[in-house]
Amino acid sequence: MLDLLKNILVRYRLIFLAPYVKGVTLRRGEGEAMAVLNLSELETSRRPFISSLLEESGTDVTECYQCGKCSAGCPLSHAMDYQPHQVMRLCQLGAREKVLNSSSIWLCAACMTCSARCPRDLDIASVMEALRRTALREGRRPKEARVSLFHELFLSSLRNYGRIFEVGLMGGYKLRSGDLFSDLELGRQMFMKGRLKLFPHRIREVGEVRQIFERIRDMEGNG
Amino acid sequence: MSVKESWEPKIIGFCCNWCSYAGADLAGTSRMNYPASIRVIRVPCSGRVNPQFIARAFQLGADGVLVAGCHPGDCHYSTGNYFTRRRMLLLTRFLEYLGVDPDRFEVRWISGSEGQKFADTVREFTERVRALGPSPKKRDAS
Amino acid sequence: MMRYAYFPGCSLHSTAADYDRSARAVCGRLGIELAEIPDWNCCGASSAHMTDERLALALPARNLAAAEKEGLDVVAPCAACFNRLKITWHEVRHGEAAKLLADLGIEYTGRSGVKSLLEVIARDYGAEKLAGQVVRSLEGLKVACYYGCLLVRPQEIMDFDDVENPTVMDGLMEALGAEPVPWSHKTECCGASLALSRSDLVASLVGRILAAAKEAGADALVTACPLCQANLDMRQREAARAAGEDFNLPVYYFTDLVGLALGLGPAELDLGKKMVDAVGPLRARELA
Amino acid sequence: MKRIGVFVCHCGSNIAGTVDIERVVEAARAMPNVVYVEDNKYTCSEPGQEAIKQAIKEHNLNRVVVAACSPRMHETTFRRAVAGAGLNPYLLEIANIREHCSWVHPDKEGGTPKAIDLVRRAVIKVAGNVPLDRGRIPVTKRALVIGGGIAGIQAALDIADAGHEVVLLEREPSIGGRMAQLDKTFPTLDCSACILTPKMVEAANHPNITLMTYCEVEKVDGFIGNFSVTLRKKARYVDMDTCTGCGICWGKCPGKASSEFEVGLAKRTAIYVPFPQAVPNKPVIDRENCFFFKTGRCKICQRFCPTGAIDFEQEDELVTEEFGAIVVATGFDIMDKDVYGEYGYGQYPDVITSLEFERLVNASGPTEGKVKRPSDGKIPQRVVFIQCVGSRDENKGVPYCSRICCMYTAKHAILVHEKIPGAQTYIFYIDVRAGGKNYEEFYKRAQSEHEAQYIRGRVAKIYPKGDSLVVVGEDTLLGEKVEIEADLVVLATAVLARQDAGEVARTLGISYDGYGFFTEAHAKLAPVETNTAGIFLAGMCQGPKDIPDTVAQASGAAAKVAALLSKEVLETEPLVAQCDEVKCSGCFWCKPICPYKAIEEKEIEERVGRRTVKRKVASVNTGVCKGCGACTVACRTGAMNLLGYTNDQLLSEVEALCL
Repeated sequence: MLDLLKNILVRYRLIFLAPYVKGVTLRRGEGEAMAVLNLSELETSRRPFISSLLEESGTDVTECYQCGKCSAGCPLSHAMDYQPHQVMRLCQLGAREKVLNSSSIWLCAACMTCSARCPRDLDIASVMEALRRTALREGRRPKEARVSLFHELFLSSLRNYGRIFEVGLMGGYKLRSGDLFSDLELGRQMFMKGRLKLFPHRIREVGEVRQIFERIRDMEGNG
Repeated sequence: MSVKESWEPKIIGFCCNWCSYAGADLAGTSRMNYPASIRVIRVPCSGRVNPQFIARAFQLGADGVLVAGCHPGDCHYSTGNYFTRRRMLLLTRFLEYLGVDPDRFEVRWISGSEGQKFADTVREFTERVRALGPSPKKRDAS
Repeated sequence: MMRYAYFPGCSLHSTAADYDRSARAVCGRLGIELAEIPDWNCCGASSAHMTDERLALALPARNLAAAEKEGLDVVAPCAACFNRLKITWHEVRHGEAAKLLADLGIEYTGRSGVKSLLEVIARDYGAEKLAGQVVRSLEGLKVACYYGCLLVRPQEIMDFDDVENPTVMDGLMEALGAEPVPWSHKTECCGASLALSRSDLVASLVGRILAAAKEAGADALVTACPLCQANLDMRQREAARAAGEDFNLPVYYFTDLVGLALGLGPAELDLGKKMVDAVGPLRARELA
Repeated sequence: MKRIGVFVCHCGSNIAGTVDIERVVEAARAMPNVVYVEDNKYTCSEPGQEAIKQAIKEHNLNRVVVAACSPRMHETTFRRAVAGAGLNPYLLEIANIREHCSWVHPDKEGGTPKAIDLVRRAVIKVAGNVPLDRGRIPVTKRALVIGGGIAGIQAALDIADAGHEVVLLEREPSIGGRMAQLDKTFPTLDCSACILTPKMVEAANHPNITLMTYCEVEKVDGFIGNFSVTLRKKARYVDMDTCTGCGICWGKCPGKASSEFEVGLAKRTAIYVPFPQAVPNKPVIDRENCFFFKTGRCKICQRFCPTGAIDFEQEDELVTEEFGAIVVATGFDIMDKDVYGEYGYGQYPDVITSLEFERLVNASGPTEGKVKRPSDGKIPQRVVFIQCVGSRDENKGVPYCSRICCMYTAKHAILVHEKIPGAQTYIFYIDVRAGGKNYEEFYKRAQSEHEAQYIRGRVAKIYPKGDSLVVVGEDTLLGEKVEIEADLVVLATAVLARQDAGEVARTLGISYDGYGFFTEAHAKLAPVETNTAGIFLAGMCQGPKDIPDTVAQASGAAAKVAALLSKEVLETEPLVAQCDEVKCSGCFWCKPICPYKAIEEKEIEERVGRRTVKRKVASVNTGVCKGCGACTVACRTGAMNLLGYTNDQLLSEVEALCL
């Protein structure tokens, strides 16, 4: 059944919907036109890309020697389309399209195990972060749409109330992600145990928090 | 052409025998052109350069002084250039006190294989000194 | 009298209200005064951190500024909040965040420091001193201390404990008479930031952690983080289903066990809210 | 009266093409003390040199300036020419008007005035030159080799074969070093002991070699050809002359300690020889673990010794000996495995280092060559090797490559496959570096004939599960995480400089790098020399290397020593520092700045008024000074000077150029 669904998505070029369909995960390259990675075409954009990552993460990706210790220790590498060391490799090659559209940058849980163990002392977690921000700035449709949707809703809850209103966040997330039916039982139990607070608490000076958001948005607008 | 542009500064260079002097030689054997502003004094090691020599050069109207030695860690005498580095840093501050623009003074590490770097250094440094104009001593005299 | 500015964080005001209660009860008993930061706001958690660097510094800073005004160090019971607050402190003290804060009109100089509640109880109050207060030894209770990622990493900033094998909580448990088991997954990630969006992945991570604790012979897990607790506790059933084995491991906050040893009861510590029965096993051992 | 002659060279058109020689000659005539000027087509040629000699005689010149190419090119040539005319060779200066002038300033208007300046500089400087003589120092025809591993043994044998006396010094009770601990050697799988022990015996029996084991260097004075070395002979509590090495004592000794030779995998007694093939095969008593020294009771060894060789009264002894040259061959350390938390901080007994593995697989090792794992003695069926543990790791280890691990790990995989039927080996690597003769072939054999499974990637974590170890790594070629349930894990931990390398370097007055490896005088062209004349390097103490390279370097160092010791006297360069004792205030600021420890404190007597007072002044050992001049700048009173580059001369050069 799921296979059939997947085939349809691939066949009719609807793979962008895949992240919204629970149970369907596309492996690397699936549904993409398989083309040879032409390195000469990446030459002009490679340096600027590497420098921008250096500036944003403080890490020079060219120093990575591809030992794979990051991937071996990463709790989520098995779910990623590119392993963390492959993300680093794509960065080295300047393959920004592939890396910015990867699921890996969204599945990274920022646990920082990779950075703690890297033999070249590189902060891989920061590179992931820089890639996420770059992807957002460029308005890309994240491959792990549900992950970025969650972050978006989280921040909007924060902006509205100054704190996180978990029930509202969960509800909003469920509606917008279409992931309506998972965790229903868990939700019921939590409710029964009194672990859900049904009404939001808005902090007194929520204006201050909103101001922070706005000023930072202005800063970003100005570069 | 203004007077300032046509004027050729006089720069005294102290080069250690093992690296920078050899680098300057290599610039020669490779026929690299650079301004005739520099006159090199050979010393065994940049660590031999007493700040007095530099002060004296400025006192006598040199427009610039360049000290060049082996790269840190490559000193023929193993540690000499580390002392140079520290000493020359102090001197830079002292020059200000003497009324000499520290920009007229430069310390560079140039190895025996860096003929190009020697030529580039002389070219850049000459331009910098040219921009600063003749040494105050000379201006006073004229 | 030890006095701290208390930053409970959003979780402790909703899904982890039990942690808030247990933390306050224990601190009350130990004479540690928690002055809740007035009108605090959410630290931004991983969502801010993952998407906007400046936001990730500015949001915690507003709270730190409030504490600094009172001249108090901040204590955070939640590992995620602690991580964000401490990184902000570090960036102000040693990085370039001061300018950003100035631009935003937030007055925080880094004078007020940041601590986790675990640190405050295990180190500032002291495990040894605590051992003297124990009225009900937890002897025979084998616990797997789970630290997760955010307490210890990045090591050079958190400056908290060994990054591969932290032992603060183990020492604290020993002081209560419990037996901390050596185990392999102390600092493996539970995937908290994906808790809602990729619960399938989280269940598999949780499954591995629980299996490792079971393998090591633990009767229960102990955490110092509401997100870890929530994942390990609430996703336990899902993880068990996927793994095909029943774990049945209650997941306590470290304050729960400190409270028990100090003679507090399950109701005072709000132990009834856990998904996996946390009171029954204690009763069976006559610890509650 | 100074009479200076100036010789301006055309160098064909090399100089004459862009420098107006005539104008230079004219200008030179007007310079102070110049009495004669001439120009030549090629001054360095035979006729050119003759012309200089003739002019010296005809015009009674006592100083010479040659304006030609770089002094680095022909200074020696012209010094010889000047000497040929009976003048001291150091009364010559060169004006470099080719490399520094004609070749870089193509227009005559720029080049010519500069050439004149350069000639003036030389003329002014040469006026200050004084005759200098090369010193002659005698040579003590004896060498000291520090370190009795394969490097030291090889160097000692080669020097001894060249006919010179050698003292081979070793701080452990036996020579043999690291190589004695190894089982087989790559890429031939020779048994290490089989090829090493004959050399150990040869060294012990060689008529020109004196073996001094259980000894350390305490102090080094002197300089090339004339080192005076104080050695500490540590108390063995066993008389070497009467002991026959029968072994009864260590059979009876009740004291126990962890065996250094077996890397802690076995125990030894308190009176012990480190290993059965030890040379000399005579024991020492380890004071710290001896019951008698701890409790005042026991002396069982003394009671049973048939020759009465045990002597509890022995004490450390200091002896001073003279040597002409020193070879440093102090070897290396291995990084501890307890640095890595993710690999269990050394707490998992079945995670071992490669050196431990060497002992486990060795027939004379603690398991008699049966590969049994330390925890329960089980024969492991699945062995995982991890390379680059500590090497190439800037985070927790060292950035460099240890050079030997790729090959010995391949060797280990072969040995496992040979010794344990059906065993499977896995090797995690980042790059396989097999750049030696027959190395790549050896690596291939490990894979094809011995079924070693190579996995490109690092291991992130090892954790115990039941009685095995789960190894979690990445197969970077596959892009997937892999897990292996291993029975034994072997870590190829990094090669490190000896922990006390810095101390040794300071004692010897040689330099060492940031890792603690001793620095060679030149990375390419002087790889066995140090910056201190007369001291040479061999083996791992200079940097990671395998046995063939170590032996080659040891023979190289030996050749240098043999050449040095074959001379009756050494000539020294006269351009050295000199202290004006009258000006010297005795502050000794010059002392620490000298990289060669050439400055000594000397007591002089001085008359002050009517009294004679004693005071200390600096004195330069001209045999050691290399003439860098660092001391001259450190000197606050101007007492220190550098011959050939005196303060006055350098100031006069500055003045000459600023005219």
